[in-house]
Amino acid sequence: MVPDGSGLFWGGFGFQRPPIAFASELIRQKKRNLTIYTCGSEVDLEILVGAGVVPRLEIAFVAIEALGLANNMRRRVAEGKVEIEDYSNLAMAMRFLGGALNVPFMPLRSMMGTDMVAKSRYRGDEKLKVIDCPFTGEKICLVPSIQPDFSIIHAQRVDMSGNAQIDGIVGEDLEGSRCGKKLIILAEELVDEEEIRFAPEQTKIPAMYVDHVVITPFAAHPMMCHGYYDYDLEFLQMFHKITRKEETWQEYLDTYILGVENHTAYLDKIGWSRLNKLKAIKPRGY
Amino acid sequence: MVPDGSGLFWGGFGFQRPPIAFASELIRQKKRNLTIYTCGSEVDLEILVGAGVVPRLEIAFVAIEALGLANNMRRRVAEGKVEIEDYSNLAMAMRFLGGALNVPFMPLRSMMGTDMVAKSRYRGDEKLKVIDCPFTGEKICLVPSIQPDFSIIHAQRVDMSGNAQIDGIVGEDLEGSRCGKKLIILAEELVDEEEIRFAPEQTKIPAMYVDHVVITPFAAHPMMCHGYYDYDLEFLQMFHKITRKEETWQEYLDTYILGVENHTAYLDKIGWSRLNKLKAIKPRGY
Amino acid sequence: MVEYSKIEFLAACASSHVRDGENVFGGTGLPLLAALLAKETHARNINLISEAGFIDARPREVPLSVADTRYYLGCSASIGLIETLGFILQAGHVDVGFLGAAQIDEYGNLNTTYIGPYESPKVRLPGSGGGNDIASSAKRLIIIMTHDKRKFVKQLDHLTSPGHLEGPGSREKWSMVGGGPEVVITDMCQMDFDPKTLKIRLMSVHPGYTVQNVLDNVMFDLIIPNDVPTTDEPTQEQIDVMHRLDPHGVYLGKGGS
Amino acid sequence: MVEYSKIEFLAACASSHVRDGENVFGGTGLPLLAALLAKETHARNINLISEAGFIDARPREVPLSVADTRYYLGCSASIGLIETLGFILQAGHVDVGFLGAAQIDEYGNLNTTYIGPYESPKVRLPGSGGGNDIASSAKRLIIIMTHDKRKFVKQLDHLTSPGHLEGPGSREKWSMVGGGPEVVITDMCQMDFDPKTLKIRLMSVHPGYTVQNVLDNVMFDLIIPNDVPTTDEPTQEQIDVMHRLDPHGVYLGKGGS
Repeated sequence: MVPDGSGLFWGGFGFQRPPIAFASELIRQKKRNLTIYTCGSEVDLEILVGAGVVPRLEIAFVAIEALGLANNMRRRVAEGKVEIEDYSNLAMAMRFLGGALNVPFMPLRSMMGTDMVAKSRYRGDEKLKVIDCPFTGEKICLVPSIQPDFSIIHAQRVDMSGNAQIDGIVGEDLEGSRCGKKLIILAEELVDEEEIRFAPEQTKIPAMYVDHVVITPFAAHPMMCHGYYDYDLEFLQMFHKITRKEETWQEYLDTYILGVENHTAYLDKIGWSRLNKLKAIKPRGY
Repeated sequence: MVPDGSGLFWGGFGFQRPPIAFASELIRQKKRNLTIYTCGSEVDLEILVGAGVVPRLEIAFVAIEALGLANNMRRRVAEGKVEIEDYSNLAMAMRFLGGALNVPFMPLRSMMGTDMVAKSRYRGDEKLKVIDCPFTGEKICLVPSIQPDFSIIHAQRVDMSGNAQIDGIVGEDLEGSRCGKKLIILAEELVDEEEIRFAPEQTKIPAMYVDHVVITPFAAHPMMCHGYYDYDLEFLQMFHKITRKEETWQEYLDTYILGVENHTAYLDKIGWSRLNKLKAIKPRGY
Repeated sequence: MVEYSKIEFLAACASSHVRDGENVFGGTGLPLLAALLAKETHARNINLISEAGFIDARPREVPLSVADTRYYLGCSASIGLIETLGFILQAGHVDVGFLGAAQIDEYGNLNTTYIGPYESPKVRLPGSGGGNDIASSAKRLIIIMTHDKRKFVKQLDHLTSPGHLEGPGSREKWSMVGGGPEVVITDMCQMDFDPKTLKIRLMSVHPGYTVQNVLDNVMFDLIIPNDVPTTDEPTQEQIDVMHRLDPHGVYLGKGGS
Repeated sequence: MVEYSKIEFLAACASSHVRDGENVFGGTGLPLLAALLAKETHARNINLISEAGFIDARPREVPLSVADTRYYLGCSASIGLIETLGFILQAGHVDVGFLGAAQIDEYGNLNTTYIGPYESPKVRLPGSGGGNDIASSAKRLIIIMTHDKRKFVKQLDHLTSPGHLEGPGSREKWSMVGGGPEVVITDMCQMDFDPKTLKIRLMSVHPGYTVQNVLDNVMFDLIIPNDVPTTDEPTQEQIDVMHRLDPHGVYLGKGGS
């Protein structure tokens, strides 16, 4: 569905709702030359760049937050195999907002005075522009809007027509879901249309934007999905450790991604007793 | 609290959650020279301009929608006592968004090619600017952000610290509540903090933005408040009819606004049996 | 024979231009009645959007306001104005928008703001509201008006919402997202636009009216094709649905037919 | 005597700079621990904000991510990034932001992106995340770092987040919303900024360290005032609270103290 060379808005934020199952599937399908646009992602970017699927990214952040640096990314950048065009989180969020609004740029007050303005990896003059405000005369930074080929979003639930509800924080997924030319939703569960229409305010993504829906339980494992499951800290620590070396990362890649047929097989390999222990307790949501 | 000459973002949209009780109070306090910023308002603007409180407005719309033209506004404009700087709904919403984001302008694709660009009532060059996009070269319209002295918002419920929840549509109130230098909330009811924190996603306005809260049941009468009460169609039709002539409008002003001490006295005058009949039926919300 | 009022004819005629499955901007008044009528008859799967924030709305009674809670019940999403006018409309997702106007010129440009000179207006009208945004960005625009010589003018008192502006190339000059007006429906006739000049052209005349009636009520040179058919009449089903949607006759006028 | 690790000292020291009632940007890691510690001790009414969208958060356990659901429980609002970084931070509502960095220069400018030349970086670090936004727009910035000569450099490999840039007038030139860095806290000392030159100045030295220790671990000319006091030690309450907040020692390191 996603041709080589496509640009993708990548949903989720930090440990919350990253579409990791989708990243693994892109790897299994041997996609190449994808460009990723997101504020920040973690395990998903690690496996995508580790597997050679993504040579270019326009992002603000990559690491496993509290656990430490993104080792695969660090290696691939040092090898010259991955290029990152650096923005701040607000800059990326504004680029998605501009894309969703279908205007060519958005103004912001960050980034000025730093190397994020002075240096560009590959966009050159099209990375951003610092202008004198035509109303106030002050300096203001314009960042170009993004309308990528696809937006990939992980939501808690959808109905048959594609209305998707997200609980908990949304990060930049509202804007991100609307900026792509096509929108693919990974949802933890399919619910009745009545349930959606009973709480229309939770429908963060109306069906009219949605092109494809994939029902994918535990799509974020080893990360979390608010109200559905917690992160798998032990697995995450193991993952972070094995990515320190190319050999152990390649073993992981062969075992947990290429070595399984699909996401269901991955979950079977992780083991359902382990997964069930991660299930969220109400009302705390993790 | 609101000094003469202030600028006010005016919340609510159409028949939904207009802060009419606040408008009446401004009239009773004989405020003068206020400027109103809003997408569109109806009964509230009619009484404000009718009573001579508001000589300037930057708005997109004024009428009683299905019922017809805004008669008081029509008269005051013809008399030269009220000036309106015209924008479109999206333009006004973007101006509030820009104010909330604290950037000096926002880009949009509407208004170009029309008299809304060619003509200005009093802002002149500062009404908007049509520029060549520095990224794409296409024409784009920049509208100046607004950060008025006050934002006036009508919400369903607040807690003691000021967290305000709005049910149903929000119109441009999210952006509008954040763009003002001070924020005043009119709420239908005060609820326990626990209730707010149990459903944090409904907290459309966190307490950190809120300066003053007034608990004001039926603050929107004769308009509606989602989940609380319907509009009072009979009263509304009467109101629309009496505004056709200056004499009958002045009678209304004396009777229902100046002739009552405060909002509670207004509600007493309307009559509680009448008000109770307007109360919303669950789950339909009106 | 079906009995109907002028207003009912107008609403039924307008509703026939909505196609099933489309994203439709509803508004209030006659346009909303037309959209709801379409949804209840030949276009059940339209996605009815209210600019105030309701998406895929299914109101059981006709709302009096774009923000009326009647729009909420059964809608699939309830968001805000930036969503509907920005993310949806400006991004090019709206197939059909409806607009009315106090004045229209031969290119379908609309005035909903002032009658009289801008400097000292005689009548303040509602203003743009979302009208300019809809006219700028909806793929197709359906204009509904009551027919009156003073409304079909050579020169607008104020250009609020763009039709085809000054003709071919005008909308492109401003990189407009939408395609501009497609049809103008009045209680007398239907009009479309000549593809070459983008000027208004007579399309069909309603039963009981002649081409001459129309010409007598237009202050510019209306293009008249050789063949001007008679507009189809509403069906009894359409009339019944309208009466059910507007039981108090707010839009249809007291007395209904 | 209170026993504590270097990390615990650092967190306790950082938390003392948070004042009650402030709007605080939390993040994760040590800064978050410091903010949570403040909230549990002397600054109970701070409004803890996570850039991912949580407002007035009251996590019972320390979140591992700015988007961790642990931030949700008991928060008063859960919105999105445009809200926190745009409406709140960029609009000037954040009193204190915390940042760490791999490199800092004498004006408090920070590098969190690359070690080595931009054209062929040796180490890719996390990047800005919200760091640049926080450094640009928070009223005060508290910088937390472990002390190491290679981190306190004359010339950054990459300027990710603005400190005082090139000194007086620099932030004004870019109309920056926030006031820039106020204090830099390491496991060795506290530093503030000379109001005239906006260059880093030694403020206090932690117990067990000397001024010379600090000078040996800084690659630029650090301003040394005549009087350099010793930093206050953490209290037992602070240590206990930290252990309760991070029972698994994710931030404090295995073993706690």
